[in-house]
Order: sequence, then C-alpha cells, then structure tokens
Amino acid sequence: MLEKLMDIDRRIIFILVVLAVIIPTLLPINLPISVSAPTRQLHDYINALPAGSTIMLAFDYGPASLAELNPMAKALLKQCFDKDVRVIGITLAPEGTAMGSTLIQEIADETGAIDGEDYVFLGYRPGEELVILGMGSDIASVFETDYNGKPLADIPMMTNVTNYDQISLLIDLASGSSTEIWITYANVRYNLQIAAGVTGVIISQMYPYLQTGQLIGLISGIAGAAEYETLLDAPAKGILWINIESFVHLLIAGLVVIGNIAFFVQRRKEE
Amino acid sequence: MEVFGIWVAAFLTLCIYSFLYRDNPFYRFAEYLFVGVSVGYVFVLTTHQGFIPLAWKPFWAAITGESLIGLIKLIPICIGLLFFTRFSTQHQWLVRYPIAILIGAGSGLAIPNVLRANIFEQTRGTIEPFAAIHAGTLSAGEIFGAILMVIGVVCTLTYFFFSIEHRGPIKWVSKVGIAFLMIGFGSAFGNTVMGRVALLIQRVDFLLNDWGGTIF
Amino acid sequence: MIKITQWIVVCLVLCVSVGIAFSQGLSPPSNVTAVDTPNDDGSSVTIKWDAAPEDSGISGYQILRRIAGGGLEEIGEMLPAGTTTYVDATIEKGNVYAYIVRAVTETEATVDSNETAPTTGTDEWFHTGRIPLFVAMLLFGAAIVWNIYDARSGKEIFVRRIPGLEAVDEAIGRATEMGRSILYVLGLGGVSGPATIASMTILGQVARRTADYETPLRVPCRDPIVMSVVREMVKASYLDEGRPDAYNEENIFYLTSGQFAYAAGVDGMMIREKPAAVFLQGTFYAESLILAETGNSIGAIQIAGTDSEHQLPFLITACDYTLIGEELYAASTYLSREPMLLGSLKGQDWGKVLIFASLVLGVLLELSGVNWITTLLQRVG
Amino acid sequence: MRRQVPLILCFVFGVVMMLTQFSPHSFSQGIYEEVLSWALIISPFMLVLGTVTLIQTHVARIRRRTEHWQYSFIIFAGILLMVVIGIPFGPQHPIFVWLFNNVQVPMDATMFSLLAFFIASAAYRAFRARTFEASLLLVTALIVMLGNVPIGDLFWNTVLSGLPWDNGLSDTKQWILDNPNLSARRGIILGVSLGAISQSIRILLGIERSYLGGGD
Repeated sequence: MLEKLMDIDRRIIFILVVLAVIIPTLLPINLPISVSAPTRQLHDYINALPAGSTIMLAFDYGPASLAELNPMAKALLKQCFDKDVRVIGITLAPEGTAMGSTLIQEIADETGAIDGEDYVFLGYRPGEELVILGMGSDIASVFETDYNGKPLADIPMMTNVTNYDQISLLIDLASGSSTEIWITYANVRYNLQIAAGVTGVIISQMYPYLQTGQLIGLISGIAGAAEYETLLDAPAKGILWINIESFVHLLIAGLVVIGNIAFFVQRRKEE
Repeated sequence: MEVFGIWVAAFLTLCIYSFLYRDNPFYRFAEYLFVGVSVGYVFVLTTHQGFIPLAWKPFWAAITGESLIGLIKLIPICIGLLFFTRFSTQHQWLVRYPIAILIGAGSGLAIPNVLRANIFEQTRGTIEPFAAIHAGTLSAGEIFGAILMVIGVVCTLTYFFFSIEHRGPIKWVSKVGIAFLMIGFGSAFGNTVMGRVALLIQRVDFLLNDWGGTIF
Repeated sequence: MIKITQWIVVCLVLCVSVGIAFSQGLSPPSNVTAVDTPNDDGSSVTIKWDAAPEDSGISGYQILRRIAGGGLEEIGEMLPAGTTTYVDATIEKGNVYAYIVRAVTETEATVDSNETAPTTGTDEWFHTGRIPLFVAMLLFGAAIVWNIYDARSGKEIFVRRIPGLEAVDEAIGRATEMGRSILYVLGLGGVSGPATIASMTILGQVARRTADYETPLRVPCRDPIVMSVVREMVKASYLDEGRPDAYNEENIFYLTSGQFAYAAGVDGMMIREKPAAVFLQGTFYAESLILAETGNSIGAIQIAGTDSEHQLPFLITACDYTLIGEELYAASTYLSREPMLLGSLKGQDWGKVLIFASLVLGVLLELSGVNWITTLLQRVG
Repeated sequence: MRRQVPLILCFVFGVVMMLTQFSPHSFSQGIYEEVLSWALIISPFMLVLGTVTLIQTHVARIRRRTEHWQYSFIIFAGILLMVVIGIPFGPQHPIFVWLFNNVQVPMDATMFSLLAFFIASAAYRAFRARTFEASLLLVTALIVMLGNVPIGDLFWNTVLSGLPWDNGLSDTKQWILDNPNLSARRGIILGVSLGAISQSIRILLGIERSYLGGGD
C-alpha cells in the first residue's frame, strides 16, 4: 500500500501543482503581510533622500527572473518618481537592456516622469567589473551616450553627475553574482552605498553583506516585492502572487512531510 | 500584432510545458529556438552596445584624425583583433595575448579588492559587535547572536580546513560547522522554492489573463 | 523704589549676557589650518578649525580662498554651524593657496579668521591607510608560493579524509556484487571549468577500480570536447591497471547539449539500465534535482559533488554522500597529488589560520575595549 | 613568443593594476584609468568570438549527423532572425523588441518555471531526512518556506492565538537568515575568497597556466 503510494506517477504531482496555482489565481484572496527589516531599511533610506538626489538602478537579470524582479523594480521606480528622486538605469547583463528600458518607460508613463530630467536609461556595456570601475572614475568614459544614442552632455539630469560621488544609492536587481561584484568593486573602493533586490535562489547568501553594512537594504524575491508594495500601499503583482504562492508552499511542505513519513515507516519495516 | 505576439508567446510556453509529459519534438524545437534567439540577441547587443561604442567609435575617431589621443586606442583594438587569429590554425596561439592581458588585469584588480571587500570587511563585521557589547549597547538577544556568529564562522571555516585530520576536538568543531552549513543550505532551499514557484505563477498568470484575455 | 532697582538689575544682567553672547559670536574661528589632504592625487586641500561654542550665535561658516598673490574668493556653499572641516577639491596642482574661515552669525554679521599659511596639493605615491591590506596581501601570497614550492620539492602534504570519497569503493563494490553498471555524470560544465576538471580526476580514479572489477562504467557527456578528453583519460586508467581489453569506448558518449534534454536523456538511461551507483560530480544547474530524484527512485547509491552552491541543498537531501564546494577540489587534489594544487590548498589553510587568529584576538580585545584589530581592518576610502 | 610573451603580459598588466590600487598618485591613477579603458575595449571582441564558436560547433554536428542534428538548423534560424533585424536597425527597432518580448522572454521565463514541478515531485520522492544533517536542512527549509508566505503567519496567529508572540513563523525565518545562515555564508565567503585570491596569485606568477590552453 505504502509502496504503491510512493510509486505514483510524478505527473499526478504535476497536476496537483497546477491546481494549487490555478485555483487561487481564479479566486484571489488577500492575507495580511508582515514586513521584514531588510526591506524596510531600503524603503526608509529612499524615503529619507532629499528631492532631486540621484540613484542608480542596475537591471542585472534576464527574462528568466522577471517574475521575481519586475514587481520590485516597478515598486522602486514608483517610489523614486513619486519622491522626485532621479533614476539612472543601467545593466551589466545584455538581456537586461530590453527589460530595463521597457520597464522604466512603463512606470514613467504612469507617473509622468520625463526622460532626461527624472530618469535616463544608459543601457548595457560588456565587461562587468570593468564597467563598474570605469564608472567610478567617469560615467561618460563607459557610457558616452544613453541607450537612445543621446550624448550624456545633452541630458539635463546628467550635467551635475560625473561619477559615483553624486550617486546617493545603487540598487542592484540581481539573479546571479552581480551584487557581489558591485560590492567588491564599487562599495569599498568608491564608497558607493549599495542595496539589492534579488531572486529567491541567492537571498541567503546576501546576509553577511547586510550585517557589515556593505548592503544597506535587501528585497527578497517575490515576498520582498509584496512587502515593498505593502510599505508603499500600492498593491500590485507582488501581493497578488505571494498570496497564490502560499498554497503552493503548503502543497510542497505537505509532500515533503508525507514522503518522509513513508520513508521512516519503510525503514522501520526493513529493520 | 500585439494579439499575434501573445499567441506566439503562449504557443512557445506550451511547447516547453509539454516536457512535463515527456521529452518530445515540440519541446526540442522550443529549446533549440531559445538557444538560437538568445545567442542572436546577445550578439546584437554586444555589437551595438559594446563593440561599436567602445571599440569602433574611438577607432574611427583615431583614423579620421578627429582626436589624436584616440591613436593610443589603436593599441587595444589591435590586441582585441588578435582574438580572430583563433580561426587560423597557424596563428591561433596569438589569441593568448588578449586573453593574457584581460586575465592579468582582472587578477591584479581582484587580489586587493576581494581581500578588502570579502576578507577584511567580513572579519571586521564578525568582531565589531563585541565593541558594542563592551560599550553595553546590545540587548541580550543581540549578544547571543554575536557570540553565535563567531562560533558559526569559526566552525564552518574549520570544516573547510583540509590539511589536518579532523580528530578529537577538531572533529566536533567541524561537526558544529556542518550543522551551521546545513541550516544555511536549508534556508537557501526554502528561498529557492519560493523563486521557482513565482516563475510558475507568472506564467500561469500570463496564460490565464493575457492569453485567456484574447480568447474570452 | 525697590521695583525700579529690580528692573535696573534685570536690564543690566540682560545687557551683559547679550553682550557676552554677541562678543562670543564675533570671536573669529580659531586654530585654522590648511594642509594637503593625505593619500590623494594632490587634487584637494583639507581645512580644519575649532568649533565655536554652541551658544555663540554662529549660523554657519564660509570658506574663502586666495590663490598666491590674487584676491579672496568664496568657495563652496555656506557650511552649517558645527562643521569643523572642509575639503577643497577644486584646486589646481602647482598653485599655492591660503584660506580664511569666515563665521557668519544669525544677524548676518561676519568675522574672519587669520589667513592660513600657504599650502599646495601634492601627489602621494603610497596610500598609508592601505598598509594593512598590502601587508596581508604579501603575507598570503608568500604563504601560497612557499607551500607550492614545498610541495614541488617532493615534501608530503597531508589532505584530510573526505567521507564522500571513501564511499566510492563501497558504491563500486555494490555494483559489482549486483552485476549492474555505474553511471558517471560530469555535469554541464565545459572542459576548462575547475569543477569539471576535478570531476574528471575523480572519474579517472573510479575507472581504475571498475577496470579491476570489470564493472561497466557509463559516462553520458554534454560537451563533445569533454567527451574526447574523458575517453583518453578512462582509456589510460584501464591501461594502467593492465586491463585495456575491458575498456569499451562506446560507454563514453555524447548525449545532447540542451540542458533539460540532457537531463531527460540521463533519466531515460537510469530507468532502463538501473545502475547500482550514480555519480553526479561537476558543475550543475537547475537540472540537478531531476537527475538526483530519478537516481533516488531507482534505489542507486548516489555520490554527488559540486561547487554550484545553489544546487547543494537539493543534492544533499537527495543523495547519499555529497562533496560540498571546496571539498570537491580537495578530493581531486587528494587523488591527483598535483603539487600546485596541494601547495595552494595548504597555503589557503594558513590563510584560514590567520583569519581565526584575528577573530579570536579581535573579539578578546574588543571585549576589553581595545579596537586595534577593527582599526587595522577598517574601511579606508 | 608563444608562451613567454603572454606570461609576461599577464604578469605586467596584473602587477601594475594591483599596485595602482595602493597608489593615489595622479600618475598611477592615470595608468589605472588608461588600462581600464583598454580592457573595456578588448572585452567585446571576446564576446563576438563566443558566437562564432557556437556556430562552428553546430556546423560540426550537422556534418557528423549526431543525434537530433536537424535541430541545429533551428539554432541558426534563431540567430539569423535576430541578427538580420538587430544588426542593421539596432536593438531599439520595434520588430527586434517584438521578437525579444514574444519569443525569447516567454521561453526563458517558462524554462525555469519547470523547476517548480520538479521540486514538488522531488519533495515527495527524494528529499529525505536520512541523516542528522539532512534533517536539519529539511526542517530549516520548511520553516523558511512557510515563513516566506503570508499563510504561514496567518496559521501561527490563529492556531497559536494564545501566545503573546505574533508572526512567529516569519520572525523565526528572519532569525535563521540573520544568524546561523549568516555565519555559514560568511564561512563560505571567507573560504571561497581565499581560494579566488590564491588562484589570482598563481595566475599572475605564471604558476597556473591553464588559461593558455594546450600546445606550445
């Protein structure tokens, strides 16, 4: 009986997963969300920036991570544009170019932010740490023009920005090792303040940097995006999806427990 | 065009999900198309956002004499061109020159910066709470955390100590280290599950709302 | 009469105190110095002065600068009261500058300090704040090089027991007993990846044992170059054991390059051939858990090893033994006895000892209120 | 020429870049910035090479008729599709953006969402608490998983409503991440950084030469 239960076709489990996603998608619910400290730190830091400051937002991810990082990117952009904080968008990943430019454009249209005054998207340059170090001496030495080919000298918000000294914060939206590269080459060397928004896979490894202050805040995956939307009181996909996520986590936790009960029963029998 | 795009996207999404039943030509079609399209995309981006602004423009400026300072940029451009000797069997050893420069400069930059950002900062971060303990500004819970942190770091690092046998007290220290590692990996496990499930939810959202929206 | 006297006293006290306050406000900023900013490229001068008392009525400071022989000019914005330093980063090298700090009161009255001695910006060749970093770098570099030469000179270097490696014999023995094959998966990495290289070293060792027992060793590859290298290696192992006859080239083959298609292909092999032992060694991505799950379901002994940190949690829970990160390199170093790797392994251990020492010492010193270690490790801009 | 010169180049560029990190002098900073800009110019050449190498691999596959060789044509089609539009018109061209959004994005996003299914199935059939270490890992994973979603705290606050402690699951999750997880990760960072620095030192000094490839 037990062996049969353990031997069921995995496709049956696949169907259970699909159901755990589809049913709450069709019948949305709204559970209370508690906000974690690292998310709040970043939110408060941006809130405390004086109007007219400039931050940098690095879209260091590809489409494979858009589900986790787009919601937080949108929330961050909204907060900045509402607070009159200027945003320089860049990316160290080629796939981030199309994603970043579309996303900034979308939120700018919603909030009425103006290209060149409230935000600029610089695009992509290959070389990772070389790009980071290069911008530390002079942003224009790496990005002569913005993504649309407009020289930086002709962009109003860039007239007073030459390097990291004029950037109040860098937020790295990351799905890989880019946050570590930013920390290694920009934080200690140029004293650039860094925060990160990351995918689930790399959340855990960010914590040592939070404790030392090498990261001043952290948004953790879709849960972090939901927390950020809660802080801004602007519910969007993050809150919607974390509620659906609840049911899938319950299912997977249940499967782990059942599987292990069966494992122990079986082992006892063998003994 | 927009509706057509959604249908193309939905078709490709379903092609990939067909793998859940089993490996099949639809899945393979999508997988290979994906590789091709992403390579093409990266090629276009590195050409337009890397090659042209970083190499071609200074080269052109140097050739046309627009800026004489650009002439010095001819050196790295020539070195970069050596990458293409890869396609000649006779001269392909020349490809080592640009690689050696990139790897050399990268390693030289890495040594002090990694040492500072990862070893100095992380060691300092482990010690610093004890200054606060001395000053008496930490709560009981925070003091416990600070002590736990030192124990955890020392034990974990001991586990990765390879040139002595793990016997006697060292065996126990490294056992504690592995326990810390397991808790660390467990948290990564839980967070990874959250990440993967989010991707699925986004795709179902797309199929039900965006694609479904064009049907109903 | 008494009332009038009272009034006079009050007025006098008021006058005197206002007078004192005013005269304090008018006292110029004292001890003003201007020196070249240390550890920079000579592009700035640092000006320092003593803070005025809190109740002095000063609302801010304005810095004035004179280029040798020229007139005074205001530089920068007005600085808030309480400021005691200013870095003038707008100087030009070669010029000589003198500074005046002007205190400004709430009533817009101003008073100037004495002019500082003339100063100029100079380049520094060495950043004195980074001496600890430089020393640490030299020490660690020396430890690595020393140990590599030590290992090259033939000195025996000890590598600790690695449990996952000891299970290799158990796994091969079981496969032989059951008359089943062994499946060795090298992961998705290319031929130059460190994890793939380590994995190939371990495979070479596994091949020696299987040659002795005549257990079939199946190796599906994802990369054609890896495949050709592995064929040579395994062949050499069989030759070394004197069993070239037992070597079958077709057991090492190219499967496919697609990530999940490769996983599906290996899955199919596992289900059809039911190997008694499965090795998952090398670089793995998201497909790791598909492989480990199937290996688990056919009841094989699974020995995993990877430096792909994100896949470790899944491999640890689904496999019998897992080499964690650096352990994989240590295992291959242990097997290959390559002096360069042995020496670095030992040198890195010396580095760890150094970290232990600074941790323990640092904690003890901090607890007694001495912050030498944290000062040494401090962040210097 | 073939081995010595690259080794010397690697050493010179590496040591110079390393020393510039310690010298604030305008001369050394000038060198640092110039070499940095050289490296930036050289690196896009390497990426162009990667694409050509991939094409070569697949041409070889088609010639040798290895299994599923027909799919290599799909890779070429994908590359061609992106390059034909992207190279002459640039990555901002609407058709290029359309292809990215409706072909590449859905496939990339879907590919890794497959993992949600495989994790669920492995959770049932393979993730076993067979040792003390694995048990610790799994228990942590369950706490983090449930602490990450709002239903975990809802459950805690309703079932254990008698307790004075609200949101216990997300608090515990946060404590695990902040304490034992942090120590384990810090141990790993310290170990891995020592390894990375030691490798860079070996490369600079020419002890490690694997990047030169085979041959002489």
